[in-house]
Amino acid sequence: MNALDVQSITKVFGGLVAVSEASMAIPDRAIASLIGPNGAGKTTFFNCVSGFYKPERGKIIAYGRNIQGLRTDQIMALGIARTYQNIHLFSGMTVLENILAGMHSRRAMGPLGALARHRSNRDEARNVLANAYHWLEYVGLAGQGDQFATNLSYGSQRRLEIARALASEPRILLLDEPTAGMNPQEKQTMIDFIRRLRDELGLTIFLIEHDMGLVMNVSDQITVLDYGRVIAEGTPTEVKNNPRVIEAYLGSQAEQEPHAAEIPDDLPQDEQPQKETV
Amino acid sequence: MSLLELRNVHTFYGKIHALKGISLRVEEGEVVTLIGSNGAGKSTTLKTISGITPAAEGNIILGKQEITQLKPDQIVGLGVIQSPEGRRIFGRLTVRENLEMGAFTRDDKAGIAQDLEYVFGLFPRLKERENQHGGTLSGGEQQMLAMGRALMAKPRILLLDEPSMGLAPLLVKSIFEIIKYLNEERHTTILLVEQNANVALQVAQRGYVLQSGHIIIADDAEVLAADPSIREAYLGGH
Amino acid sequence: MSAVGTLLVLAFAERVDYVTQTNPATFITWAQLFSIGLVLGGVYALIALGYTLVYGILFMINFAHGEVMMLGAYCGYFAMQFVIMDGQHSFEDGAALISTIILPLIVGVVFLAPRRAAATNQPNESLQRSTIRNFVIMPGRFLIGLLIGYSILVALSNGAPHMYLIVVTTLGVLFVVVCGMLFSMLVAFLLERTAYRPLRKAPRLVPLISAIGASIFLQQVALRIFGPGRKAYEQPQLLDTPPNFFINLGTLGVLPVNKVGVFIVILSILLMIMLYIIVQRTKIGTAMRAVAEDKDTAALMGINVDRVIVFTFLLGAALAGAAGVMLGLRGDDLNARFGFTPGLKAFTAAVLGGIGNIPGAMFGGFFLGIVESLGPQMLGLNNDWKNAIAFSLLVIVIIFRPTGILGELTGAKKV
Amino acid sequence: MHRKGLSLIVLLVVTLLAVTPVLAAHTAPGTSTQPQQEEGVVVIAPGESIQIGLAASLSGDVIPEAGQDIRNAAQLAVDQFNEEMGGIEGFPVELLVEDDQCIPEQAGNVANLFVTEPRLVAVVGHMCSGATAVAAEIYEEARIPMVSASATNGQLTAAGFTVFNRTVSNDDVQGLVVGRYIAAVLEAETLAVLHDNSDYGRGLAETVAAIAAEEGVNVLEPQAIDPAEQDYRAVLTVIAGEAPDVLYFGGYQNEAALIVDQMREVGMEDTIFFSADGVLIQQFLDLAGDAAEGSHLSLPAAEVDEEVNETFDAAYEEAFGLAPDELGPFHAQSADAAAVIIQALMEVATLDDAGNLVIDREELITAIRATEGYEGVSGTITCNEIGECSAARVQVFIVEDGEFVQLEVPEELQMVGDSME
Amino acid sequence: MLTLGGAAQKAAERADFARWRQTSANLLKQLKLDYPLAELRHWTVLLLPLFLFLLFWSSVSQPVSGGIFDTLGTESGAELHLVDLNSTFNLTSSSLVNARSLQLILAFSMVIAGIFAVQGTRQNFSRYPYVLRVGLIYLFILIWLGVAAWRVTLSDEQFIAPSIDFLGWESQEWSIVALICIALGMFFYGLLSNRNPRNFEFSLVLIMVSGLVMLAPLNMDQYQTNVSTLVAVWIMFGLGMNIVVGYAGLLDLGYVAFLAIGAYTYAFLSPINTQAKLNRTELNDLGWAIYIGLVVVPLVVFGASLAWHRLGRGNTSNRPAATSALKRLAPLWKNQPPLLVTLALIGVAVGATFLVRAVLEASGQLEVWQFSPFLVSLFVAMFAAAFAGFVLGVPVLRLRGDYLAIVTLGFGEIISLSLRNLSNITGGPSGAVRLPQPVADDTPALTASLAVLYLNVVFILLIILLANRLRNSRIGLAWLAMRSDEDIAQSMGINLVNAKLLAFSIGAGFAGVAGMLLAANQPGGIFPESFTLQQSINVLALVIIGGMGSIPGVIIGAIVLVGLPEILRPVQEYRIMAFGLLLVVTMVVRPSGLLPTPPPALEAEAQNLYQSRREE
Repeated sequence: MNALDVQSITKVFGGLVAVSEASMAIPDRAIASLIGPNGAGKTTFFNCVSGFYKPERGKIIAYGRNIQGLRTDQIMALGIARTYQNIHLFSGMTVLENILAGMHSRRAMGPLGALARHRSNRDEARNVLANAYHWLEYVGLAGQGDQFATNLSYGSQRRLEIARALASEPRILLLDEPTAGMNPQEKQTMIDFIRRLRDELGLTIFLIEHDMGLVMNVSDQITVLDYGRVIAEGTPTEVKNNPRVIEAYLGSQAEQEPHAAEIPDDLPQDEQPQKETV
Repeated sequence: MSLLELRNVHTFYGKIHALKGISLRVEEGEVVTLIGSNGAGKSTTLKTISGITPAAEGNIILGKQEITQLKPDQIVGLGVIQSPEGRRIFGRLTVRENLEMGAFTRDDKAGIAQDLEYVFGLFPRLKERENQHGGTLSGGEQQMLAMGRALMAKPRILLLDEPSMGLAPLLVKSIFEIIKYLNEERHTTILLVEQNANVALQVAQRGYVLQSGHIIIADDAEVLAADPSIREAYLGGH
Repeated sequence: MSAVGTLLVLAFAERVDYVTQTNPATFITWAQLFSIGLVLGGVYALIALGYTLVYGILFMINFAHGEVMMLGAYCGYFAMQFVIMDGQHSFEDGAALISTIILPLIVGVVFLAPRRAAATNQPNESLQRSTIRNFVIMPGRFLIGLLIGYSILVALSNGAPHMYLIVVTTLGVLFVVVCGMLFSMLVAFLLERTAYRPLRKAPRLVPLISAIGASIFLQQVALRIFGPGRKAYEQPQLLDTPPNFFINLGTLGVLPVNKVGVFIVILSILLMIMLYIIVQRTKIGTAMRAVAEDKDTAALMGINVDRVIVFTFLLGAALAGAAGVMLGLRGDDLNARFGFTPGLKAFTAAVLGGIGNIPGAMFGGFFLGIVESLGPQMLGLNNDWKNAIAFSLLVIVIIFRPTGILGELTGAKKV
Repeated sequence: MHRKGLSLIVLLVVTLLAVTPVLAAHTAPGTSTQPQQEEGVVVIAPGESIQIGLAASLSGDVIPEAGQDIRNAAQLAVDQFNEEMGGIEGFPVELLVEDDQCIPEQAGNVANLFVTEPRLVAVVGHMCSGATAVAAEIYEEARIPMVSASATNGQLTAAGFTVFNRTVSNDDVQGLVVGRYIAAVLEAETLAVLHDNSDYGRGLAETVAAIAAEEGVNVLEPQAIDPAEQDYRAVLTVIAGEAPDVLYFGGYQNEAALIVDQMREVGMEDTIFFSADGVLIQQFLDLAGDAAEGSHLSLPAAEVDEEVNETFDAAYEEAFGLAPDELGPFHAQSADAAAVIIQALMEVATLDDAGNLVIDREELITAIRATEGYEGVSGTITCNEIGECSAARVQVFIVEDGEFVQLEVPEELQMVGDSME
Repeated sequence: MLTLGGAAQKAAERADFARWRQTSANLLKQLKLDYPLAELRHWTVLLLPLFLFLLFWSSVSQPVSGGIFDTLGTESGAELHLVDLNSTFNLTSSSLVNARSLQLILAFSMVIAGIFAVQGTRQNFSRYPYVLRVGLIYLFILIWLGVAAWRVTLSDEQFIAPSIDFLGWESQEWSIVALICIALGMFFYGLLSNRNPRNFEFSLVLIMVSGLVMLAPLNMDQYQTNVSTLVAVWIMFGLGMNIVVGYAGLLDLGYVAFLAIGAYTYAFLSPINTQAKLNRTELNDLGWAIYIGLVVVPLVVFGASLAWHRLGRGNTSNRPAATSALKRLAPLWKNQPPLLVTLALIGVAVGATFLVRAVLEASGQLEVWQFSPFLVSLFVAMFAAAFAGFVLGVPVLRLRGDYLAIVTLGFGEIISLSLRNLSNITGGPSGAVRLPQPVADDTPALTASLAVLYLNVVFILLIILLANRLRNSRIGLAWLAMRSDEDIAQSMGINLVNAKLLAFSIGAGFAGVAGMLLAANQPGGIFPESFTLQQSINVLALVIIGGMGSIPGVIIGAIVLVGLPEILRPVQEYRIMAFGLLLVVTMVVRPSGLLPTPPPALEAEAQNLYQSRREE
């Protein structure tokens, strides 16, 4: 069974088609990558899968279950966790508390239990705390558990975000640019870490990445998105040699450069939704 | 004497040490590019120069003047104009108003009118959409608007943050064409931050490579473009 | 959700129908109530604009806005007393005296204006030369303006005494309004400086509490300085005479119209138009909108964000001051608590229209005023429930349109 | 080692300190110079003053001006007494003023504060009925008599407090007579009733409405206005549609002035405005101006001695720089409340052998209840068995040429007997 | 004025505290003073409440007469040496601060210092010998018990008479029972705390501070007690608001509605007072109805379903762990016995309730007790307010930030207007008057207010315990995450609907308890003036001033907000002005509140648990 099966989803913002008829399938325990130029609709695609956006058309099936139209918390409870391109940690909470918050959907303690602290609740609290420490250690943040999450360094914040996602015991992990801002050594560590996640925890990993080197290195499968459409899918070698990919993502060098004032009228629509000022 | 010089600049976001001692300089009439991966500190460098995230340590010198402690509007008043990442045009203002905001620090009405015509000449599509709200423009048009807005300020030095972001290759070409034109014909000094290092190194004379808040390599653009390790890391490895 | 909404609307319509069937008020009563609501709404709208302007730019509820209005109204009161003192216990005489200064001044300034604009349009002329030329010519032009203004007054007083009275009263009242506006602006300036600016980067609720403290403080200061007794504006003859004037609506009846009310509605609409022009047409207005949208980018344009914020506060305060003076002119008595209720209602109106949205605040103000005055009668309820009706409406509107009537609906979530 | 030792020493010191609260209390002999206090008796040493408390809203949301008026008047009465009589047996009377903001919790605080003052013998106040109800329970327990100048709610005296008295009239009495007056003298066919939703206004208005309806007048449903607002045109317009002959308003002068003004705007020139003692002050005339002409106002009082009144007004103006009528309506009642307390104090206070002034609390409570025929500023004051000290007669005034002119009230309308209970 | 804020800011910028601290620390190190000074500072913080207590206990604001001091003096046989603050500080009645306020300040400072002391304790004190640890803790326990017992033996009049007198016990008997309970509790606490030497210092300070706080009211006069009670009520109210605003980040400007609901519930359930305008007979019937509807029926329904479930009749399918509270309750609803059985059970329960009432009525007990025993009112008030919170929560789920604030403000105003206008139910502006206090009728005033104060303290402790548990539980973390970012919180599996509704109803429930205690403390009655927008604003200010989400902050906030105006009484008419100014200054100087608490440090415990689990 495929871990994730996305069947021709379309997401439109206003008049802009951000994701158009995109389909892909990720086998169980695979590492899949989604690449494409900046703003090709990758994050929108992720947001559709994790339930932030409701696609206008199409189906999203995770482990045989249709998750399209579910709320984000329901999707998370079904075992799809994610990280974010711009780190979104819970400020005002410690590192450990962030991880604990990630375990929310795996805990049963209700408000009455919290008030009464019956034995089962205490046991749960202990288990959860021990588990949280496990994840803290797993991502190498042991010793920093009582700090405010926002006081961590950039790389540590990224790792904490992953720990928070892992704490929810997911089956599919979506990573949005996990190596952004890292130097090559750190990137290498991250690659190893991602592999470890797959091998040790048996996770299916789906990531967005810019760094081609990393992508080619780590992925079992690559999907290329351009203007919201899937233009290529396959193994790293296949994708690397796909002429459409080279043209769209890497930019063709040989093309004649038009003069600025003569920009053609049929400008492709930009996919980026307007930033909301709330 | 360089037009803009950064000496050992440190910047913090909260407790995150984003710039760990950046030193760079931009000469009059040059195009200098900063390349590096996401989160390396490229945009932060530009924000620090503009005073949005003031430097905690170090000096920023414009010509002979120290501008480290100045407020953003004062720095803009001195001709350091930034076109921020992601365009950041004012979505609820019309195209014309956006351009007028670019000329906020200027008082000469005639000069502004002249420059407006010049920008419209450069980007005829903006002229067509003069009274549309900025938010309704397409990505490419927004980028044109952002650049036009920066030009309206008559920059001594133009800081461009990822002008190619989210644009089709064709548009990227034309945007860089304009950058080249500005530099060659209008003698505008440009500090260019770009992820698409390939293209950036083509227009730039010199380049700096940033990594985790440090400058790791500084050299001429051709040298950088030819460097195999750079190619491996930032130019897509082909 | 929408089904519930439809049901509510239907129930409301049914109730209104029932009430009008069983208790048929005349058309004139409805019209009168409507006009009362309109006047009230004008004042609410003006105050609401202050809330909305500040909110739009700082995302902060300026709880002390009502007190700013109250202090403006007090200043207007003293200005009025000053005019009356000038005229030896007669507002009209005082206004005439003041007019002899103001009108020529206005005309004089108007005469100055075109020349200055022209100077900048001549690029060849050096700045220095134009300044010198202006310096030489200005007093002359100004004097001519003064003379013309004065002669207009004299001509009016001899030729058209009624017109003269109108002009003089208008100028006198405008003087009072402007005094109120200026004082409100001063208060708002001090407030922004001391209570809000240090908290610009603090969590959102902190300036709110600071504003509440400032509101309590200003109220108590007013109580100490102006005393606990109430003060009523002396109304100018022209606006005061109770038989107002009447509009004959033929078979429908005769609608009495309150002159002060007409004055308030006209002035508030004029002020709103002025605000609209400032915000939409001027450079600083555009800068305001830019800052409201994106402070960092606005700063990159060379806009001094602090200065724009202060300007916004001043603009809101000016409108509040005007509103305060208008309330005084309408016959309300001043006291230290004077600003609280209109402030709260105006805030409600601003939210009703969609806070941060200028047309929303105007619409919300008028809407709330009209609902308050028509609501109890329409639903056949006691006046006891007037505010409950207004607040229920607010609650219902916000529940069905979570960002107010004219507010933009928040779209996709930001991730 | 060093660290441990130091910590241990500190810890021992703590232990010693912990024992001290008990020890400390038993060491030195007392130095108190105060006379021994006995149960139920206030003993005041020579040189000290007798304290009378006064609680009113001085800074709150609720009409602080009326509170300041009450404060001023009582202060004046006390000062005058001290000046003229030199105090009680040479002991000066002191007024202890506290602000209760008319909030019940604050009133509780103030009452408890007064209760703990050992030299405080009686209280003028409280101002608002709600605050008074809360405070009265506390004074009842502490046996401190109170005389309110402004708490008019009928329930207060009906509740059976032994310490509560008031120099202001019960709403029920006034409402009864006014209701009859409107029916019989004004011969109103339709009566509209408006109140400010305060304890005072609502009670009064509802009583008037009930009595008038009994007398056969067509009474419209009572409507409330919000005194925090100043625009009552809408409700007046609705009332104008019914063309009532009389508009009765229960409330205070500020709102009344606005109402008479706005009545003209909505075309109710022919309707008679009728209100009560809360409006019967100069400030109403000042604020309303011409619009007040023809208004009827009731006052629960016996014949007022004009001379006493004028003297008082002059003294007030001299002391505080403003006429008493400028602030609120209850100054006369307040001065009388203070005077009634002082009167009773003079009766019960005795000197003991040591030259201390002794006041028996129970005696004072009885003495205040027994006040009879005291000629006060607000008229002759006689307290009845439930603590109503103002006269149970009602006068009616009309505003003519900017002055209050008394009208005759037919004797059969007064019928005081059945007004109580 | 103009540059006040600016100047403060500039001063803070210029003062390079970090550098000063560094320099002075180095200097101290050189002088070898750093350790002793740190130790001194540490112990000063811990002992400050004790010093303040001593000063407070040995001070008196007025001439020694009557009340506690009288008996204190005569019983001990020696005259007391009390610090007469008036003469010590040379205060006259006209000076700005009078002794009573000074004493109140002392009492409040003691509470605040106690908070700092408890927070300032260090862990890991195993270096003290066992005997010393045990000795010190039991010494403290003995001292406090001794003082308390001494108070009991003094006189029945002077000691508190706990509330519920329907058992016919005299207050002395109650006192002894209470004392035994406290003694046992403390004994076991001492036993437990000695098991873990790491917590020794904490236990010591906790016992010391709780002893101080419990004994301090005995030195208060009636006014100070009353003010303290009001502060206590506001602490409870603030703790409720703290859940809604501080934890869940939902800005509620109509929060006073729940206080009103709690207070008026107490009034509804109170004994008939024939003199009051409103007909309490009817209201008492309403009270019975509320009691049956809110307490009896749900208990029967849940009890029945639980029993049915246990009997194995119902659907026993495994319920998923990751569902909402409501859904986990759902099986209980679903597993009902047949409808008729349920109805019959309800009928029996209701019948039994009425039977009890009839018996009480017949035996004449109802005259005194009148169904409204304090504890029943307490539960009904809590449930009624929580239910109101739930009902308010449902429509506003979609709203955020200021729109939520304004809608709740609207709700608050509507409730407040209803209190005024529905005069045949609430008594309108005349209020619901003459409520019973939860003490025997003939209790002296000071004793009664002391009893109410102690009652409030007990409820505060209970609510703090509950709030603290909530804070550290799954739901508390969900609230905090929601406050930080709603969308991300939801994507972390948190059901926003549940979290919001829970925050609203639990917060409202706490406020209901506060309101009920407010009414119980005020025998004069409750009035609409106590439930206006101003109070909602005050309670919000309380939470913000103390520090969002901080329980000690709430206590300090309540002291500042309710105590400060009282302390400022000597400045008379300027007190509210001073209060407003202080509000601004506080916010400008300390924008994060007076006492923001750091989140709990969990890592050490987590590590232990993790390691011990791995070893298994």
